[in-house]
Amino acid sequence: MSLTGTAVALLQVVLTIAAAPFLVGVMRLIRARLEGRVGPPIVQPWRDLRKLLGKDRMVSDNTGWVFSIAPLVLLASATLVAGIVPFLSTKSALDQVGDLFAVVYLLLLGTVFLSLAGLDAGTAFGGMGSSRAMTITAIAEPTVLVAIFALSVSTGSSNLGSIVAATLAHPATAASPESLLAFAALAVVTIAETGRIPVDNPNTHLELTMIHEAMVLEYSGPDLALIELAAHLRLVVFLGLLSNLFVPWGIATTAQPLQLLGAAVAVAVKIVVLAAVIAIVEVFMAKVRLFRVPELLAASFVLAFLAVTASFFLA
Amino acid sequence: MVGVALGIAAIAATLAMAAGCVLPERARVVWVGILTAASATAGGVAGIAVLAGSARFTANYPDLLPLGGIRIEFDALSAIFTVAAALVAVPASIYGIGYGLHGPSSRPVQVAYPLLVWSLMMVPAAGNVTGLVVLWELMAISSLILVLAEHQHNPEARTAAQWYAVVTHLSLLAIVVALLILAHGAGGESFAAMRSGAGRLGPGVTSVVFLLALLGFGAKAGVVPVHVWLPRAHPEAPSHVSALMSGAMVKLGIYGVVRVGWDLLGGGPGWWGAVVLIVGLASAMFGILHALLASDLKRLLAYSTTENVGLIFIGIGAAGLFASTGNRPLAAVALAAALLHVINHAAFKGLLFLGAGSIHSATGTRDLDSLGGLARRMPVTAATFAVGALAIAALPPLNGFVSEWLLLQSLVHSLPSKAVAVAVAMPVAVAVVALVGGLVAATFVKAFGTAFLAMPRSVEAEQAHESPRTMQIGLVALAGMCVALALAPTVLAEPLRRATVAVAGLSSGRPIHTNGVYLQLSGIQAGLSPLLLATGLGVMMVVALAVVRRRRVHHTVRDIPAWGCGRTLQTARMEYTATSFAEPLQRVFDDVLHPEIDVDVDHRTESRHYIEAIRYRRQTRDAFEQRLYLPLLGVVRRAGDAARRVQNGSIHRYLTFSLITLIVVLIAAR
Amino acid sequence: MSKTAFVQLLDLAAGLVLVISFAALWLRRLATVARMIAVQGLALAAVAAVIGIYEHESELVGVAVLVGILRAGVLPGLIRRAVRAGDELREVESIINVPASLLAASALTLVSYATTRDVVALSPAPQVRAIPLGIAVVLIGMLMIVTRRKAVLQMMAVLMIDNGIALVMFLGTSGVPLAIELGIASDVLLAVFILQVLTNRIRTKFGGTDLDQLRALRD
Amino acid sequence: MAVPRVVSTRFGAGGEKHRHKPEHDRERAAVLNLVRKIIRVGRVTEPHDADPAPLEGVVAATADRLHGSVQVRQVDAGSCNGCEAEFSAAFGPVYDVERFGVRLVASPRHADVLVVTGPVTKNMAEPLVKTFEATPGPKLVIALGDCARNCGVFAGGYGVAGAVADIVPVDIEVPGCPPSPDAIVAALRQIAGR
Repeated sequence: MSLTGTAVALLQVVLTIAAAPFLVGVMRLIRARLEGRVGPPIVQPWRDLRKLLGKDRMVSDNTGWVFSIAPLVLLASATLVAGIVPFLSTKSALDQVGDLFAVVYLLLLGTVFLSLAGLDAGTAFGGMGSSRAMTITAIAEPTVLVAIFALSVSTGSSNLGSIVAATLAHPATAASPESLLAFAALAVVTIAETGRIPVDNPNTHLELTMIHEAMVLEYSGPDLALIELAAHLRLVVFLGLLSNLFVPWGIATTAQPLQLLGAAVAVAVKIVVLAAVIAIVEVFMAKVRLFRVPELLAASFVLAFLAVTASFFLA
Repeated sequence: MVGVALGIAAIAATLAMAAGCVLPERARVVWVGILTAASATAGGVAGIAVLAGSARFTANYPDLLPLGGIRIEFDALSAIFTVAAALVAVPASIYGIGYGLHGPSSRPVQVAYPLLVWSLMMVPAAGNVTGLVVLWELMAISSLILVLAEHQHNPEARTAAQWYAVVTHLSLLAIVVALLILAHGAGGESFAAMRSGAGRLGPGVTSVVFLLALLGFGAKAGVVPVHVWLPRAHPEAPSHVSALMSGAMVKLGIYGVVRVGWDLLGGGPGWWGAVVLIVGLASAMFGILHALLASDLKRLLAYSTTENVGLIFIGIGAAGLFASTGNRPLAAVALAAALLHVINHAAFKGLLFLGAGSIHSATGTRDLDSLGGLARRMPVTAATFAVGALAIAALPPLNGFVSEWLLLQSLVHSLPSKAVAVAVAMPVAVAVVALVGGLVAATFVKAFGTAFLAMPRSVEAEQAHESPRTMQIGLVALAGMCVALALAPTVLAEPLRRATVAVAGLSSGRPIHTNGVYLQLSGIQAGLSPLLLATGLGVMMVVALAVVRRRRVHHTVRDIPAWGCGRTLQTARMEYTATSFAEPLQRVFDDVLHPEIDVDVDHRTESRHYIEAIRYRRQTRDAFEQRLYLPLLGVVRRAGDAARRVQNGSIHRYLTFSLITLIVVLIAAR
Repeated sequence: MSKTAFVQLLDLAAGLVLVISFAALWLRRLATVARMIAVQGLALAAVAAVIGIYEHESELVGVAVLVGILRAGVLPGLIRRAVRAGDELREVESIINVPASLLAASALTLVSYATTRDVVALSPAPQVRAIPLGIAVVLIGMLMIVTRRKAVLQMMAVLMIDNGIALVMFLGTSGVPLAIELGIASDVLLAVFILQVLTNRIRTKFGGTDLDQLRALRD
Repeated sequence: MAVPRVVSTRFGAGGEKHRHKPEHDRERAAVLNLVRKIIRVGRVTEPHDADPAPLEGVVAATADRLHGSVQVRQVDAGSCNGCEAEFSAAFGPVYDVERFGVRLVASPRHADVLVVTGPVTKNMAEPLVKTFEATPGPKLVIALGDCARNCGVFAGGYGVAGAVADIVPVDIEVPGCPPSPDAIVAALRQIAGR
C-alpha cells in the first residue's frame, strides 16, 4: 500500500463525492430540457444536501439502532467502493484490498442495510420497499457475477486494475462480442440497482410503485442527506465502473498530477455521456410493472451468460 | 501434545456424562455444561495444534473392540472438522447451561449431550473402519436422543425423530457397505492400508464405493435428495443441539465424502467431481428457496444449512473437476474455499441457531410472523444475530464473505480450460452461487428484519426479555469468532495449506498466500484484504458521522410515531410480515416451488360486497418428500402389508419356516 | 482487411445473429419479433459479406446482397403481412414463461457449444469457431416452434431456423455457391407461402391461429 | 405578468387523424412524434421576474435556513381539487417552479414546506396535524387558496373543522379561488429566495 496509491484513492473518493450530486443535477436538467422546462440548476442537489444537514433528525419510537446506522453503512460502503474502482489511475492503493467481487458485495451490504432500515420503520410502505429492493437485488446478482466472470476470463483476473490494464493493452477487446454483451448486461443491472426507469422511478410520489423511496420514507434531515448522497454516489460508481471497465481510455497509468487531471476529465466526460443517455431514454420510457422486472433481469442474465460462453469459445 | 489434549477431551466428556447421570437437576446442567465445554476446548486445542504444524497423531487400540480395534489418525483434514465441531461446541455448551436451566434438563439429554460433542470431535479422528462406524453410531444415537428431548410437549419432535432415525441408519448402511468393499479390495481396514491398497480395485468398483459413500455421507450432510430429515430434525432439537447438528454434524458428511473419495480412493475420474458439483448446485438452490419461504425461524435455518452444505459441495466438486483436468493449484483453492466455509459455517450457523434458541425461550415461538421488535427487548441477541445474518449473507467484512470470495475466485479462474465439462459447468455454477448469494441476503434480511425490528406482532414478543448471561456469553463468543475469522487471513493460510495437502487426490501446493494483511491466491492475480475493508468501512462511517454532527445545527426529535400516511392508528398488523416480505420472490420462483396458497374471504351477511375478513395462508411442501419419499413409503407399507399375511400367529407355521430355512442353509452351505 | 479486424467483425456479426434469436424470444409484440427476424437476416448478410470481402470472393458478396434482400426484405415482409392480417391479440403467447424460455435457450447454446467442440477443434479458422452460434440459432428456432402458440410465430421460427442453417453453411464452407443458396431460399419462400396460406385458411375457418385450439380437430 | 403562450398539447405533429395503422408503425410514430415535438416546441417555460418579494420576520429566518432548497409536501385537507389543478400547473413546463429549487417529495419527513389546500374537513384534521408533526423543522406551512385561508364557500359546513390556521400554524397565505399558478410560484420563490 504505497503512499501515492493511498493519495490517489483519497483523491478519487473526494472527487467522486464532490461530483456525484452534480451528476444528478445534470440528469435532472437534461430531463427538464427535454420536457420543455428550464429545470433546476445543477448545483441544486448540493443545496438540497446542505439544507438537509441543518434540518431536524426525526427518529420514530418504533426504530432502533439499525435505523440509525443504516445511512452510515450505506454511505461508507459506497465511498469505499468509490475508492476501489479505478476512476483516475490503475495504480490505486485499494486495488489489492478488494476486487470486483468485493465491490459487488460491498454494494450489496449497503442495500441490505437500507432494506433493514425500511423494515425497522415498521410501516407498510417501508416493508414493501425493502421486500422489492431485495427481490430485485437478488435476481440481479447472477447477472453481475456472471458478467464479471466474462470480464475476468479474457483478462485472467477479477482485479479491477488488471482488467482495465488488459483492455488498455489490447484495445480490440473492447469491441469483442463478449465485452459488448457483458456491457449490455451490466448496463441493465446498473439501471435496476440505481433505481432508474424502467425498474424504479426516482421521482415517484405514489407509494405503491416505489422501491427505493419507500424504504427511505421515514428518514429526515441529516440521515436523509447521507442516504441521498450515497444514492448519488452509487449512481456515479456504477456508471464509472461501466465506462472504465469497457472504455478505459484516458485513465492514468501512473500517479503524475497531470495525468490524473486528464483522467479525471476523461472519466467525467464518459460518466456524463452515460448519464445523459439514461436521462434521455427515461423521457421516452415508462416504468414497467414490477413483475415484468424479472423478465428484464433474465434477459440481462442471458446476455452475461452469452458473454461468458463467447469469451470462452470464441477466444 | 495432541494426544494429551485428545485424552483430556475424552476424560472431560466422560466426567460430563457421569455428572449428567448422578448429579441433581440444577447442578447437573451446570456441570455438564462446564465439563463439555472443557472437553470441547481440549479437542479444539488438539485440532489447532495439528493445524499449526504439530505432527499428525496416530494411536492404535487393537484390544478395545473386536474386529480391528480402534485406530486414531488425526491429520490436518481431521483437524479442520474437529476444530469446526469444537468451535460450536464450546459456546453451545456454555449456552446450554442457561438454556437447560429453563428447558431440557432431564438425565438422558444431559448424558447424551457430552457424548454427542465428543463423538463429533472424534469421528474425523477415526483411523479405521471399525472406529469410524462405532463413533459414527455413537454420534447418531446421541443426537437422536437429543432430537427427542422435547417430545413430551412437542409431537412434531416424534415424527422428526422417526425420519431422522430411518435416514441416518440407511445412510450408515451405505457407508458400511462402501467401506467394507473398499477394505476388502484393499486388503486392510485401517485407513493407511486402504489408502495404499485402493489402487488394486478396478475403476468400476471404486466408482461404486464412491457413489455409495456419497449417498451415505451425503444423507448426513443433508444434500438433495437425501436431505428430508434435516429440515424436520434440526428445528425440533433444543437450540444448542441444533447448533451442533447444523454447525458440526452435517460437516462430517462432507468430511466423509472428501476422506473416502479423494483421500482413501485417491481421487477418480472427472465425473465424480461433476456429480458432487451437481448435487451441490441442486442443494444450494433448493435449500435457499425453501429457506426464503419458511416463516419458522429454525426451519429457515435448517434449510439454509442444506444451502451452505451445497456451497461446500460445489467447492469440493469443482476441486474434483479441476484436479481431473490437471489444474491442481486451482483445485487447492477450491478445496480451501470449501474447508474454510466448513469452519465459517460452523461459526455463523451455530450463532444463528443459538440466537433462534434465545428467541424461542424468550417468546415461546419460532414463527417469524408473530415476532418483531425484539431488538430493543433483547439487545445482545439482536446484535449477535445481526452479525450472524450478515456473515451468512457473505457480506464484507465478515467471515462468510472470505470463503464465498475464495469459492468464486476458484470457479471464475477455471477458464480457459480444455475440458468441456468445466466450460459448461462453471458459468452455471457461478450463476447459481450468485443467485443463491442474493437470495441468502433476502432471506436473512427477512429473518432479522421481521424478528428483531419494528413493532412486536404478538403479546409474547412484546413481553420478551433478554436471555440469561450464560446464553449471552455463547452468542457473543460465536459472534466474535465470525469477526475474528474474517479479519485474520494470516492465521488461515498455513492451516488451510496443511489441510488441503492432506487430501492427496485433489490438490497440491499452497492455495493462499498472505503477508499479514492481504489474502492472495496462488496462480491467480487477485487480492483481498478483509481487514483493510473493515477498517475502510469503519473510518468512512466515523468520518460521515463527524461531518453530520459537526455543526450540531440540527436537533434530534425522538419518540414520535412513525409516518403512517396520516392514519390515526399505526399498528403491528400493518407491518410487512415474513410471509409478505418473501411474496415477490415467491412469485418469481412460482414455477419451481409450486406453493399452495389458500385465500379465504369471509363476506358480511348483509352483502357480498362487504368483506369481514381475509385469510391468506401459504405453504411450500418439499417436492422431494411429496414426489419421492411418500410414494416410496407407500410401497414399503404395501410390501409390509403383504408380508403380514405370512405372519398369522400360528406357531406351527413359524416352526415350518425355521425348518425350511435350516434346510435351505444346509443345501446352500453344502 | 487485417486478420484481427476480420475475426472481430465476423464474431460481432455472427454473435448478433444469435443475440437476435434471444431478443425474439424475449420480446412480446408479434410485430417487433418480426422486425427482429428481419434484422437477423441483415446480420446474416453481414456475415457473408465479411467473409466475402476478407477472402476476396465477389460471388460471396453477391450472395450477401441477395441474402440481405431476401431475408431482411421479402420474407419478413410476407410475415409482417400475416401479422397484420390477423385481428387477434398481437402479443406473443407462450407455453412457458419468458425467463424460462430465455434460460432454456441459454442451455441450448451451451449444448451447441459442447457438442460441436470436436468439429471446431479440427480447424483453427475463426469461421469454424463461430459454427456453434449457427447451431444454437437453429436450436433456439426449434425451441420457439415448440413453445409458441401462434402459427405466425411458427413461421418466424422457421425463418430463424433457416437463418441458423445458412449461418452454419457460410461459416462451415467459407461461402455457399450462389445456386445452392438460391435453391434453399426458394424452398423457404415456398414454405413460408404454404404456411401463410395455411394460416389464412385456419383463420378463416376457426377465427384464430392458436395451435392449442387445433387439438380439438384431432378426433 | 406574462400571459402564457398557448402550446399545442396534442400528441403528434400537425393534427394527427386517427387512422388505423399497424401497431408497429404507430409505435415507431409515437417515438418519432415525441422527438419531433421536443425539437419543435423547445422550451415553453416563461421567463421569470427579477426577484421575489422578500419575506419578513420569523418566516424569513426559517426560509433562510433552507438555503434555497424547498421540498414540498402537498396536503389536500378537503379541497375541491381546483387548487390542486393550479398547483400542479406550477410544476408543469410553463411555470416550472422546479427551476427555483422547489421539488415535490413523497413524505413529510423529506419536506420543508407543507402546502395545504381546502377547508380542513373533520376527517382530515387529525391527518393534517400528524403530517405537520411528522415534518422536521425548520418548516413552513402555506395555506393555498381561499378555502384554506378562511374556508371560502364551505365556511360553516357541517363537515368542516375550520380553516388551516385553526388546525396548524400557517406562515404564508396564497389567496385566490383558485390561486393562479403565478401566485403559487411567487409564494414558493419567496421561500426559495430566488
